[in-house]
Amino acid sequence: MEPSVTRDLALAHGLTAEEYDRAVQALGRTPTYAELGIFSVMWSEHCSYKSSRVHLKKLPTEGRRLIQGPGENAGVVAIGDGIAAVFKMESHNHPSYVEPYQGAATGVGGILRDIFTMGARPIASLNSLRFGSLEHPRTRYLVGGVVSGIAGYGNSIGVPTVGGEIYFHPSYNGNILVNVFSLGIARLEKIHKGTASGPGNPVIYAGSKTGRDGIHGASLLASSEFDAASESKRPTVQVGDPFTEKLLLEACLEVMKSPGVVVGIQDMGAAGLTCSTVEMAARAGTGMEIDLDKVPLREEGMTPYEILLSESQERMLLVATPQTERRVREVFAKWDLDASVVGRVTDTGRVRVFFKGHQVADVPAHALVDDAPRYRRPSARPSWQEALANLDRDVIKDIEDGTKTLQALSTSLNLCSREEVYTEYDHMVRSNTVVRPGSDAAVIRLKGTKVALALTVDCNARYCYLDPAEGARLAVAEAARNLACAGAWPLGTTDCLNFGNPEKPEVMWQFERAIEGIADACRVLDAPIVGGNVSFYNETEGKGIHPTPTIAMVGFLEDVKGALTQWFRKEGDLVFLLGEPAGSLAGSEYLALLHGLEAGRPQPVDLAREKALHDLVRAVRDSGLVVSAHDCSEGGLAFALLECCITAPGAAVGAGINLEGKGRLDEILFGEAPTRVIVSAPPEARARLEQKAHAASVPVHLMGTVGGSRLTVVAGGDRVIDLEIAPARAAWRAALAGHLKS
Amino acid sequence: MKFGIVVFPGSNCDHDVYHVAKHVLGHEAAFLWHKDTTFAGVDCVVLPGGFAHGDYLRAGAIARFSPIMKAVEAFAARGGLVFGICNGFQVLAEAGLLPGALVKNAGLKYVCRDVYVRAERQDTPYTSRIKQGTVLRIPIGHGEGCYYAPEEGLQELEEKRQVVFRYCDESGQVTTGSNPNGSLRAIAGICNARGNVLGMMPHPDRCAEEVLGNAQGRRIFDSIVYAWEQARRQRI
Amino acid sequence: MKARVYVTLKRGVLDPQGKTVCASLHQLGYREVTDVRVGKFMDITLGGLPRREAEQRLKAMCEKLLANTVIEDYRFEIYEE
Amino acid sequence: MKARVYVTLKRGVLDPQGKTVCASLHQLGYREVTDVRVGKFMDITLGGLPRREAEQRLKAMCEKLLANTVIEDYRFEIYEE
Ligand SMILES: Nc1ncnc2c1ncn2[C@@H]1O[C@H](COP(=O)(O)OP(=O)(O)O)[C@@H](O)[C@H]1O
Ligand SMILES: [Mg+2]
Repeated sequence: MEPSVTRDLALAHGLTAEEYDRAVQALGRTPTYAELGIFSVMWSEHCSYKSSRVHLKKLPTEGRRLIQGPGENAGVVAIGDGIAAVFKMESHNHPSYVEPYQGAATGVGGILRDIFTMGARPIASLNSLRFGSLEHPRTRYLVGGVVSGIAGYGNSIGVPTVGGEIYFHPSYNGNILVNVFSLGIARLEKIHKGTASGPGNPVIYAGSKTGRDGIHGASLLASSEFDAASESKRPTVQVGDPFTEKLLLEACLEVMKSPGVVVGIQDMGAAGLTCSTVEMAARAGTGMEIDLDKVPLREEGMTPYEILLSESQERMLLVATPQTERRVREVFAKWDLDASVVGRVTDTGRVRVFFKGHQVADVPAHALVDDAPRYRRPSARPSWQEALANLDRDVIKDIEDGTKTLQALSTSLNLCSREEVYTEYDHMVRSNTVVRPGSDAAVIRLKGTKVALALTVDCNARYCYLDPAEGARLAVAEAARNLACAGAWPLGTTDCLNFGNPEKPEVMWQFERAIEGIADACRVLDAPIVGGNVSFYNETEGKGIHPTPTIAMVGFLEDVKGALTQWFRKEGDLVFLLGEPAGSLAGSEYLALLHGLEAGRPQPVDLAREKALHDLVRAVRDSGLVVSAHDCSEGGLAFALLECCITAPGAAVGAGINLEGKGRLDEILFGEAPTRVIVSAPPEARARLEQKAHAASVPVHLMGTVGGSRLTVVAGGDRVIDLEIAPARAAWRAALAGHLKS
Repeated sequence: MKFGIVVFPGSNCDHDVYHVAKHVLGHEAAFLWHKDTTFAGVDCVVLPGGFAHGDYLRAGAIARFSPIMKAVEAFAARGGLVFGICNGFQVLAEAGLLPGALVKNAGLKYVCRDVYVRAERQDTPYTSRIKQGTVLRIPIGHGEGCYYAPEEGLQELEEKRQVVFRYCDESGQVTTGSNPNGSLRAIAGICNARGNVLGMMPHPDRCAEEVLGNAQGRRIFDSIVYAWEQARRQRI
Repeated sequence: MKARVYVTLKRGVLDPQGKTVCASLHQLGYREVTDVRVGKFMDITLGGLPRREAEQRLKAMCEKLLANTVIEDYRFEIYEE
Repeated sequence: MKARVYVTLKRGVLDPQGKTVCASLHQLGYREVTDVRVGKFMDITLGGLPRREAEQRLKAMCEKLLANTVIEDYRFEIYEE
């Protein structure tokens, strides 16, 4: 027997009293149990963006090449010749904490469906991961599970994972972050949308059967804080089936190949059948009638409530026409998948659901989506924020041994090589990967064309903690800089905004400031937002994470042959710094690692100068003046120089560097700042390179020469670093495996 | 010549092989659907990489029963070229077209990276343009690539010179450190006694073009084409 | 002393392996098969502990490492060789 | 009718999974564990066949699909629910 709906039951479903009243008002009566389920998931934070929507409006979503901004399953950008890039990023934080392998795997499955729903074939993925400290008992287990889960799903379905980031910090001890990005390619005329137009058209369910898994999974898990009570929410984690998803992918792309067969299509993700039917109808201003008896079920005795809210994976909802319905069923049959007509599009504006001949729900589609609650939640600068900004440099002891410090940094958990992780990902399948993981941005070619795309994902959450607006600007700047270092210019940006509990004014303040920063930087750097995701409630027992607005950016290269990598190439090449050498200890990795301090105001970015730098890097690449370019970020100048020496897939090569340093040695070597790029160039290119830099008003400093088997750095006349490259490289490469082994 | 590329549900390197055959080599290529029972006009059948049937149960275990496999077996029995790459190798082993089995990597993890392999003989259609002892750099991408056969089986392989590729270091030395998955006798690829069926774990299809930074895998495809042309000339 | 630990997916949790094996058995003509669920087991050899204690420790091993009780159930048997 | 099929790696075939589980158990302090071997099992539900026939057909399923006898041994039990 289904419980009768009361206000208390609504509260237990996560609706507030006001939200419940609003639902009653929208219906003009007390909701049925199934309807209560529908309202509760549709108006959950995860599905409705009720706390973030008013702020997200501030993001720049216009661009010359933008075809589809936020609002669809993924963003679409034109890249010429009638081809579009379709991409998006999603979080799967809570499920991955509970069941790391399956949580991460189904996260990948979900983002891939968002892409192929649009008619695009996914061709590359990224992942951005945050874990707690190694002292936390679950950390190693979570890392192993998450990485294997991403690998297990992505490798099997055959989409290469070409890049990402992974950081460790105690603020993620109880709340890891698993953000996954995917990009697909489609011909413009084959882009499909999630609209249910054409009253009378059949609504088709395709893919895996529906089970009881994940009822209230993504929606509720991600819409409240995490605590001991979450234990009872546990079975909401699903098991992914990448094989079925691969079949679903092929079948969907096959039916979408010929125009007009599919009217609209949307995956069943969070909130399952409910969300897809309501959203598709709302977008088209139509309605739908759905017969739950036609839904393929995996288990017996499922109730309408369960069928509507199940988050079983690997399912799609399509709208065809009476003429094309057969074709759709044939294609799915070819791929051995269930496809069944579960209903019709109507012109009533309502989604009506039937079960065993009875109506179990009758809800207004439009009201559920567009009249969802929206909150401008109170926000206030945290009382502790000001104190964080103070960094008394005089109490910090300067380093004595630059070489030892560099060794310590380069083998530290956050700066050592990520090879241990990315070799578990198939990053080469589809044979497009021109620049593999291990450089500033990955580059993939597009077969049959000369062009290529560059991909990167970045966020320094410590900067965001110290100054959310500046931190967000810095994250966008770094992403764009990474693209520039690959020789690419930004096509568009997608974000994944990971924050704590939005009902806390301090968290809301962090959120608002971060949005401001992203908006600013994306505007100046010409990298519009095409879509994204908000993940709130990343809190456990009252403790929130560092604000982490992850930024993924897609760049364009007219000619794949112009792709640059970060490592030095040739003995005798000259090493230049483009940008101001001065770095700051504020918020630096050095300060955190060696002094246990997270303080200071991160060096702000001057976006106009940043843009000028990126333009310059691309210009000198285009004129063939430089052979490598590397962004200088965490770990400062010295660590970036070391990376230039040791990250080449082939043989490593040293360099002799001379810095005209004044002041603190730690600041010169390990201070951090935006707007700095290390390039290497043949000696004969020097004059032209310098001339171009001057013309662009970008500072240029000749720092030294590539060559030998050691990295030596002289600062202010003293030799401060002298490191043999081969063992340094071996140590840097082996470090992560060592840290994770325990 | 014409390459026929088998598409199992879950194959994911089918397009990569197609691209190499058609656009890099400039030969003909066609997909062969796993549910078909026959094919015609094909000179070399390729079983591509991927996760046929999800590799659930064991890699290749279910795919070997696909209807197309009877035709592939018959084609091999007539001396036709059958080339299994990665998952394709696993399918051939499960189907008994090649001896032994491929089990979980010794490190238990999927591994995607470049490895070096040494060509152990030139007198196969797959190495006809590669001198014995040549070291090739080719990427791998697999979780179950550890070659296993019982001791007698290994001896027989060696006696009949069926080991075609062995993992080695850059200089061609077979060392423990250069074996990425624990394969017995560092076996990366083997052929049948007749030499017309080859299976290998590394992916020459992922390194057949300069734009990808490595074109050494192309030498295996060039060998196939060369051998086929030689054979055709003899027939004429 | 030996123990055999069985780990299975919880009822209601999708078992993609079992589903695929079942479909494949059908294709091979074994139509009589109506369901397949795949699980794993671990044969553990243990040094001499009193049985009661061994039981307790095995339970802890299962909870901590051998099974993830979010999606899996476990069960074990202890026997002497 | 139900059958449980057990599949194990043959003695002599390395079981890296078992070794890793064993090492992890040691790390967690379960020093009493001296060996772990990992295997899998399949719970198969079968429609009404006489037991003899079911046995024969199960044997064939195992040989053909469920085990690879180059590397694995199998064993099964049939029971009524
Ligand atoms: N989780 C991951 N998955 C795949 N590649 C990763 C991951 N983490 C880091 N990488 C790769 O390792 C390299 C170094 O990462 P990172 O230090 O974050 O680079 P950067 O500072 O240039 O942004 C990059 O090429 C990145 O793509
Ligand atoms: Mg980064």
